[in-house]
Amino acid sequence: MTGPAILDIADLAARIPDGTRLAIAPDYSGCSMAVIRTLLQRRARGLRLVAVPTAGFQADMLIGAGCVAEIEAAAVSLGEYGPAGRFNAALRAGRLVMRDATCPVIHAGLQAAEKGIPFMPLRGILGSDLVARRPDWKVIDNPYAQAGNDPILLVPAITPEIALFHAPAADRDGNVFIGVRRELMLMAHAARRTLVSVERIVDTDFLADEARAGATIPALYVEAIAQAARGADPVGLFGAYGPDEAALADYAQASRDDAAFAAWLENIDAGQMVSA
Amino acid sequence: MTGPAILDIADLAARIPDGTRLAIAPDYSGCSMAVIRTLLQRRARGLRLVAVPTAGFQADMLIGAGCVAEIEAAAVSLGEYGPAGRFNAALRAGRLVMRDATCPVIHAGLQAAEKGIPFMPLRGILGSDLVARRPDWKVIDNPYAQAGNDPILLVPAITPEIALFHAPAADRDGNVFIGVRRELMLMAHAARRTLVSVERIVDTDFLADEARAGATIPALYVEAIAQAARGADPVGLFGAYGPDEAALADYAQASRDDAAFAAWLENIDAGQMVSA
Amino acid sequence: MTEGAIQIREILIAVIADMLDGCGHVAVGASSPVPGAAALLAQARSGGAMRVSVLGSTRHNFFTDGGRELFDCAAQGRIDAFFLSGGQIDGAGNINLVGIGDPDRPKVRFPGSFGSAYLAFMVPKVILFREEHTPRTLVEKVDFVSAPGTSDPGIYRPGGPRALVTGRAVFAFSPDEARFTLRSVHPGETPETVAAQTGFAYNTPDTVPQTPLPDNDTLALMRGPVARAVAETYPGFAAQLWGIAA
Amino acid sequence: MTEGAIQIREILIAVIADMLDGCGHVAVGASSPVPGAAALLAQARSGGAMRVSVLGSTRHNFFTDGGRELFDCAAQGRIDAFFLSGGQIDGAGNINLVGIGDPDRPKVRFPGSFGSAYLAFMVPKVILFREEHTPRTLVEKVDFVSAPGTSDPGIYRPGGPRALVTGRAVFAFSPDEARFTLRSVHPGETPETVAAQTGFAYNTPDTVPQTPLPDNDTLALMRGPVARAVAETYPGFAAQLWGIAA
Repeated sequence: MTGPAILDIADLAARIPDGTRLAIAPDYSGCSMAVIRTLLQRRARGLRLVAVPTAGFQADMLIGAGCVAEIEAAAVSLGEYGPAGRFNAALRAGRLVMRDATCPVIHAGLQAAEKGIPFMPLRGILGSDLVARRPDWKVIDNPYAQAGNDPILLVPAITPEIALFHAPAADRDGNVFIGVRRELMLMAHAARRTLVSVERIVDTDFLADEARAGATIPALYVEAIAQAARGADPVGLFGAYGPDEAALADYAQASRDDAAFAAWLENIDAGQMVSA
Repeated sequence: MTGPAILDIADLAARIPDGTRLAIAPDYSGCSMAVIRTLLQRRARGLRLVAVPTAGFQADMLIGAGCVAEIEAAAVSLGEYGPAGRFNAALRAGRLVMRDATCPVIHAGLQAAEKGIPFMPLRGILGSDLVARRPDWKVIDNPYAQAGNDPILLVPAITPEIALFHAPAADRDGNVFIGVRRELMLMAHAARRTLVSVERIVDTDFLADEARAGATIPALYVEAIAQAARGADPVGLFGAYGPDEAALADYAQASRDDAAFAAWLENIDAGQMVSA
Repeated sequence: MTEGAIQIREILIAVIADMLDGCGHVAVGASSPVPGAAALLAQARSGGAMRVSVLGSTRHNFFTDGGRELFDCAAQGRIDAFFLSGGQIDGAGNINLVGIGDPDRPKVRFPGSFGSAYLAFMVPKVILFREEHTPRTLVEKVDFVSAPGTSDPGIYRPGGPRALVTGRAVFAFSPDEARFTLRSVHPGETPETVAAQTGFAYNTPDTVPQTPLPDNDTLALMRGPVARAVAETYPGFAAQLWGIAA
Repeated sequence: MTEGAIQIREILIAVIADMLDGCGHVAVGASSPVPGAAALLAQARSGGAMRVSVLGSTRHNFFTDGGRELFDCAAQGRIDAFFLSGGQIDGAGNINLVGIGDPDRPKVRFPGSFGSAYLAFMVPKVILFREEHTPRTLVEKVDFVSAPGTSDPGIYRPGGPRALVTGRAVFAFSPDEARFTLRSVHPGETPETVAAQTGFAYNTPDTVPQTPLPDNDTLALMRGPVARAVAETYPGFAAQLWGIAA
């Protein structure tokens, strides 16, 4: 049957309109840096990012280039490379809407979208100031309480318009192997559309491979794929290659200063790698 | 670190007390027929089965031998082999409590247990007579409705005391490979204890195997395993061997008649294979 | 293979396949060989545009997230058509898969509701299929509603029954009316013989055509590549209908 | 390796490891090398009874169900101990990972709450860890509560903070009192120097011992096999503390 379209990176990125509610993978999972670079060059506008469940370099770069109107995340940080400088600067300047969450809420919201239900209950969280700042989170009395009141939090479904990530491989039918990075499957199930860049496209049918089938996103959920060798540079890709530590440290440095970031972005515009 | 106990089948079965709320796999997934045979020989009593989400031969055999007080299932049937004769007979005689469900409710209930939440909402189902017969299912107004009333069903968490299934392989650390049969992982996450029989125990570390890790239940969730070659006979095991059609047809025949079933059970007591 | 007389099940397969044209993803339950064959026929005609998921099949099963995925997938709106049957089906489109009499001590017990109570709500085009067309199976009112045919306007329901195909006839279902309309009768039947075997009331237009027979192209496709694909998943059925092995 | 002077971080590792003895499963967040090293030390002493999950590690990560599994696993009661930190920690055990000032235009922005608002409820033994022990980090009241230290009696809360370990001292936390008690001070500190650097009020017993130094067996274990295991996951940290490479 007809599988996902196989495009080049530019055409894959072109399928992401300005204003998209875009789910992106965390730095340790599969980040499609190749597509992010194209969005940076285009100066995409008004993106509403959903970090699954935290964001790092991708989000900071896009925020710095003015591509992001809003981000929902449990945290935005460059991890061991320090604070996310552009994120922090944009927040301090009031140029970015931050919808602070906590990791399990984002997972549960995506699971609600995956199941087609409007909300999901979650234990914990009550008494956190997060709740007061999220009018879309509601507290009800647990209808299953044995005795007395038992308040419980409800969180709404999170249905990204597009899920974007990078994976080690797709097969010719467009099935995408993700290994243990199951949040990528959740993203694909929850989002209305899924765009994936991959290191390579192989002839093996992953769904017919007894070992790999269980760790494969079926093509059914994938709208289009593009091949991009080292497409997760510089953050690295699980099971394939590690982070480019020098490039990440350079970026972290640039992110903390307007002029340094502007210079970094000029290099991107000039066609340098994201890591440049 | 200390992994799951590695036992023989008799000791694995001995860990299932009478009265256990026991989750079992459907016929097309991994049925631990080797353990079921031991439970039959023991004449286990008062089991409260949870079919994930439907049941077939395992349940019918246990019901016939008087091992089952109650079963929650979306269906009990021998599939292409016809009605589940012992199940039907026990129901007609009023000897069995049937908690009729529908497939997604059982999956959602197990997911609620997996997430440690007391309930899960589900769309659909309203207006089915199932709802009237399940006081543990509740209807509330969707707190996220845009306008007007929007009734939605809540179903309670299903937390089996023990999940029992058969899988193709475990490694020496007790990690269990399940391929695409992801409902087995859901069972292991949801149940308080998980007992698994496997075709073979191998030296490969599944969690270190990039291809298989994503389709492996970590030992963390597994209390004990036992090796049982062809342990899913006669229903068969995904990726390993098919059903023993003659044995299944024979059982289906026996299930529809008290005397024939008694003779079948005598063979089990005499140490015959389940398929005898 | 195309020379043999047209069999009734081939008519059923062809008429159901016609209903599926244009669907992007058709799912078929285990042990549903006629709908399964119809889906594979429609797929063969779709020029690669249709995906068919056959539960219980290894080759035609694209799910990798366990038993829940079919239901989640339907709730996401990614399944366009599905098939349901019933021990009883009534004139309001309700189906009964539980039994007859007090469910705690049933006179007749059916297997159970499976996913019907959910998929009947979620899948836009639910086709009810029951070969046995008698007053025993098509009843005025089911003894137990596994899945209701229609819901009140306030109930979230993107899908529902749209047609009923039996061994005698084809009905369309109107959710607004909660009522069937006879659309065609199979060879050997008339509106009157169908009415005599139907336990529920339904609309009968002034003229009721005969169910169309598959044309030669369809027959050739069905008896050729489709039969071979069917045999992989339903070997007994394919052997009986077309005398071919998997 | 056992001959060198005992370093402050080795004391922290040892004192945290003592708190973990008896746990069946300890989880450690990414970028938490001191708690990670403590967990690996406790595991090495456990005779194989303790499982340690280090997020972000390939070797010490047993999760196969995606990002949600850590949280689900905690909610199932399968994680006995976890570590949380905070840009601010206050005397009621509240932690702030969000920032200072109006969150919409913060004066100081921290990364965000991560999973703290959840794990602080679910994990029975939450150990708060922050090396910087100053009135800036240990405040009377946090500007933003990412995770509350305690909850009303009616709130489902199987877990919560039980201790706070800093670069100067060890505190126990009483959820009933919603208050810390000073348990020991590290070498070079006194109850008075600790009090001067702490922005919140807490209980001080009449006698406050010095935090115990790791004994020779513990040091040998820490600087040998544990250091090598730590180096696999936190290479920079292991190189800096023990001068060894992965």
